[in-house]
Amino acid sequence: MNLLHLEQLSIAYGPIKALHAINLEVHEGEIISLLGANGAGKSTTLRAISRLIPVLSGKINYKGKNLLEYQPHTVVAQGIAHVPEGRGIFPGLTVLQNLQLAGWTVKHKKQLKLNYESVFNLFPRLAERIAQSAGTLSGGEQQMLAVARALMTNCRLMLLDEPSMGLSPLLVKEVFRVLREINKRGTTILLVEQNANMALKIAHRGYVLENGRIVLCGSASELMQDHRIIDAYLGAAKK
Amino acid sequence: MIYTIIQQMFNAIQLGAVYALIALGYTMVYGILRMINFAHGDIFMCGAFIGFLLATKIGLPLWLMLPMAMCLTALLGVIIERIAYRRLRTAQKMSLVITALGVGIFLENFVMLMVGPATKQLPQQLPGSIVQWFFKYNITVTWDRIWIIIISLVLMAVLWLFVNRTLMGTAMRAVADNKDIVPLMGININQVIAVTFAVGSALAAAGGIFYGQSYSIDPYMGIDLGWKAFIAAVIGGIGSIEGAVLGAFLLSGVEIFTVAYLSSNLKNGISFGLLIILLLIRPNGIMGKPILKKV
Amino acid sequence: MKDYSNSCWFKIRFGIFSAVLLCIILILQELSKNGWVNQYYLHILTVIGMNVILVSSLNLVNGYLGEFALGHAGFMACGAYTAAYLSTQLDLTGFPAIIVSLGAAIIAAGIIGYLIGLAAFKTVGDYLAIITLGFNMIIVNAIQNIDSLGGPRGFTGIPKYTSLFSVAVCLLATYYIFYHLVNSNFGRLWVAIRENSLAAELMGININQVKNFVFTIAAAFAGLAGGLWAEYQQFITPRSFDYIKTTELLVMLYLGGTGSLSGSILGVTVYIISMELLRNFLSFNPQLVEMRMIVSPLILIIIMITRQSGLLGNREWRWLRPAEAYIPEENITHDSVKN
Amino acid sequence: MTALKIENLSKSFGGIQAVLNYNLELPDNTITGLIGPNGAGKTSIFNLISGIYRPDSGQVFLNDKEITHKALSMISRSGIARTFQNIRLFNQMTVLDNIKTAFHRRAGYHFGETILGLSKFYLSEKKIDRESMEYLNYFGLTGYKSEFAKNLCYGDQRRLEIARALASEPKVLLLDEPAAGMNQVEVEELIKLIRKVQKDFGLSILLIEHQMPVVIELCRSIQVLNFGRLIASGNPSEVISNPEVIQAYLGEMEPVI
Repeated sequence: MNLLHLEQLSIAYGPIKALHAINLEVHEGEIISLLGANGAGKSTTLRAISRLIPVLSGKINYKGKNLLEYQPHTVVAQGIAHVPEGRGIFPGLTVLQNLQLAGWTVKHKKQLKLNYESVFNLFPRLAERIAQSAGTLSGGEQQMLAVARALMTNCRLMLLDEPSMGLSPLLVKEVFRVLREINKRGTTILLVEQNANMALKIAHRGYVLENGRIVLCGSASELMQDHRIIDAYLGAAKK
Repeated sequence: MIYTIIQQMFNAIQLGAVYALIALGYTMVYGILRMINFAHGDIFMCGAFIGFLLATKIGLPLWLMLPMAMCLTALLGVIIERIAYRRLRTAQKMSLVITALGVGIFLENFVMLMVGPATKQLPQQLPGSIVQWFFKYNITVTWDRIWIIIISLVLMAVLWLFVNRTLMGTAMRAVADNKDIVPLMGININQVIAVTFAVGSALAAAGGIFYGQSYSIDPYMGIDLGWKAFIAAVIGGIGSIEGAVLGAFLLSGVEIFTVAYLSSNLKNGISFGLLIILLLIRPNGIMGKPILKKV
Repeated sequence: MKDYSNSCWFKIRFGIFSAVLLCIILILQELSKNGWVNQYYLHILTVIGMNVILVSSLNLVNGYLGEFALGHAGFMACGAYTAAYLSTQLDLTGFPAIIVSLGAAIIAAGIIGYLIGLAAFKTVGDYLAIITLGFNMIIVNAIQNIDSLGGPRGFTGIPKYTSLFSVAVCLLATYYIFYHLVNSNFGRLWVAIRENSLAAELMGININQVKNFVFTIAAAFAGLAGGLWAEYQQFITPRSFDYIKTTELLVMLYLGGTGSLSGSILGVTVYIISMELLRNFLSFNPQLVEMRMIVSPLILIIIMITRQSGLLGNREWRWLRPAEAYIPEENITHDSVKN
Repeated sequence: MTALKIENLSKSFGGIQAVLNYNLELPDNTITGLIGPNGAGKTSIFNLISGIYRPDSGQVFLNDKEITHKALSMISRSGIARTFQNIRLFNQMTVLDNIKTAFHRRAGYHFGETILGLSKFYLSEKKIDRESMEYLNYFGLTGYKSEFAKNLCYGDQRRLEIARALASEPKVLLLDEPAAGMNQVEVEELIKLIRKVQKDFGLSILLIEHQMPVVIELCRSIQVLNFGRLIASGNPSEVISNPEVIQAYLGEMEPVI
């Protein structure tokens, strides 16, 4: 089933066009990787979906609803959680308060309790540090907190912006393991990454953005073998 | 000698309570929007006059007048934010500050037109009788002052609980922490900001009414007291609730003792001197957190 | 191509303009003595002139440099009291008295501005606003406590030296200086700091030094305006130099638009004339006269919400723009850049 | 000759090691590339060299003179200019004035001459105008001289930033991702431009870039960073065949599950 569908989406920052009529589909239960170099428009795409930036033209459909009619905070209530680049936690608040805020849109106490349980089950480290202020967590823990917060919103679709950024290889592996686990529990994931290999390994399908255009898409295994992917990351000399 | 000092300290605490109630509004708005709400002193003045009108025209008793005036002033604060500030939230900061200055001047002149420039006296609604126990030691303390201090402290405590113990309070601190991320939690940031302005304005109204219990009120009083409260907020570390209260009592103490032992003419100079010295030594105030410079 | 012509271009135009303006003013002053021209109009023009000096000097700091300073009236007070004190104490009259008192006003305000700048520019942003405002209050408070300056009662008996003519001369001189400053390296550095202080610093600009320099100049010219003001009003009180005056200056500055000399002229003129018009227009009802007091902040708010750069933000009238850049001939080769 | 020499530079932010024991020798008249994944510490190194950050330890030498702990403005005066990842122009200034700011230390007139409007002021201004126009000519920006910098298109803004950096007559130029957000054609032009600039001005350039073709085309040697540490350096062909580099960029080349 088609969960999210971007049709001919264009976005501009002032006179500079960041996205040129891109099309993108996310099916229920998938992990989609959105790859591309710095400034290719990956983060822009995510920010457009969560309505943080205005759209020039095109459509964003989510479960048959037109997301363009929503505001950032009402998008969350629709079941879309956005884990922003650089984690975007509230460093001055405690871990628990970070999670509490993410539960803002969850109205049923019972559901909230279930969410806490599943989060702490997935991230036992966070349970240990519940009263610690989030700014004092390590980079990896902060990333976990950011993902945990997304889970607290009861999301069906999780948008992740470079979860591996600034993390050591071991932690990156850990993050990706957790993402796969979350996906298995039924959350669809749209993942923006520079770490192409890692991202494609857990993804079902992938898209490659270049200068605001989608230049490649296909199943993860196809993309993994596509020499253009390798070129994009290590240049022509790799051949 | 010691009794006069106690007497002065008592005066300082009463003035400090008023300063603190106003300073909290400054500090909350600054904490969230990084904006000095220059109109806040005038909101305080409006609160006092709303209380004055409720008490004289309708004849409400204090226990009814105070909450009503607080609600009406809160509404005023929210309306000001909605009309004048919201559109400028993403604009350059100077336009926001200038707009706030404009709102302040508008409120002063508007109230002046409505009630005239003459000073007014809020009707005495609290018992003005002298506390006998203190009088034994030659300290004149009236019951209304005691009540004012108690109610102010209760309001501050309620605010502290609200900010630190409720989800809305956490959301307010989250906006202060990282404004861009708040909508991603499903939180309506406009709502949080409106609540902040409402709470800040309500406290200022309480401050205005308490001020009016002991001093006369006039349409321009907001400028002077607003600045004093603002200094208090900065001294304490703007953005910090505990800091605002601490700064308010510190400033009122300095002022009262300057007037008592030096000269009333030096009052403003010394309080502003204190502000400047503190800012140069500790730019973030006593309780403030340093702001990281990001490249 | 034109060669050195545009070096004289501004000076010639400015010279002609000044001569014509001063002649007209002299004629007006003569006429007003006979009662043919209403004194009231000359008064309005004088007030406009003094405020233009104030606002455009504030513009250097708040507009060109982009720092939010809130204590400009304090420097005006320094100048006003220096001029007032000297003009009553010194054994001079007439022209020398004007020169000495105004010169001292400029220097006194400049020195105080420099010293305050040393402390104030340790901070930026909101804190700078607070700290400059604090110094404004301290200056006013200090004057209130000096008995020889009249204390809180004010300073009386200042001789009336300022006329529309002398204000016009000072204003023209101010503009001549400011025009050259903002179109020189100095002015470009200020704007560069405003636009991107990090990039400016990385071009080798010592930011604090430059900021303090601007601040000192602005204070000095505020002192000049203060001196003119004192010798015009003949009576000054500390209260007239507190933050209410600063706020009024800010309103005029932002009405006209920051970063523009033309904007300052326009802002002051529009503000003062509209205030006077409102006063006259509403004079049939004394209650309504006060209405203008709410109209002016409302105008300011509306301008800020709808048009954040004011009437003329960062734009100049044609005659205050520098000459077009000289375009080199085609034969310049790329190699010449290296040298 | 070594234009820029860096020894054991380290910097950490709140426990996170941004740069660790970084060493560099940038010879005269060469371009050296600095690559690595996001967050590897490349821009931090630029910030350390240009003085925006204070290093925890280590030294920076420019032409054998130590500049490590000098003030920001002094470092740039000693001959280092840089551009920024997110372009930092003086937006509300004209293109020409952007260049002219770089002349502030060789204006040729002082305060008195300025306020009096003496002819020396006008003549020097004219000279600055002419020299600035030469820079604009060189970068093909002459037509935009009276535009506000913010109104230029992205590629022109990048070029203007480089032009402004050059106008301050540096010996070492630090370029932070000059090709970011450019398309294929623009990138090719940029490569030509940087090469030409390097030759014409006799500069030593340190270049951060994500687009590998740019680095490979331009640089004689390349350094690769990961987690603040240097993991490889050498000429382009060595670097891109280095297994550690491949891993840092692409992750391990394991078969897909």
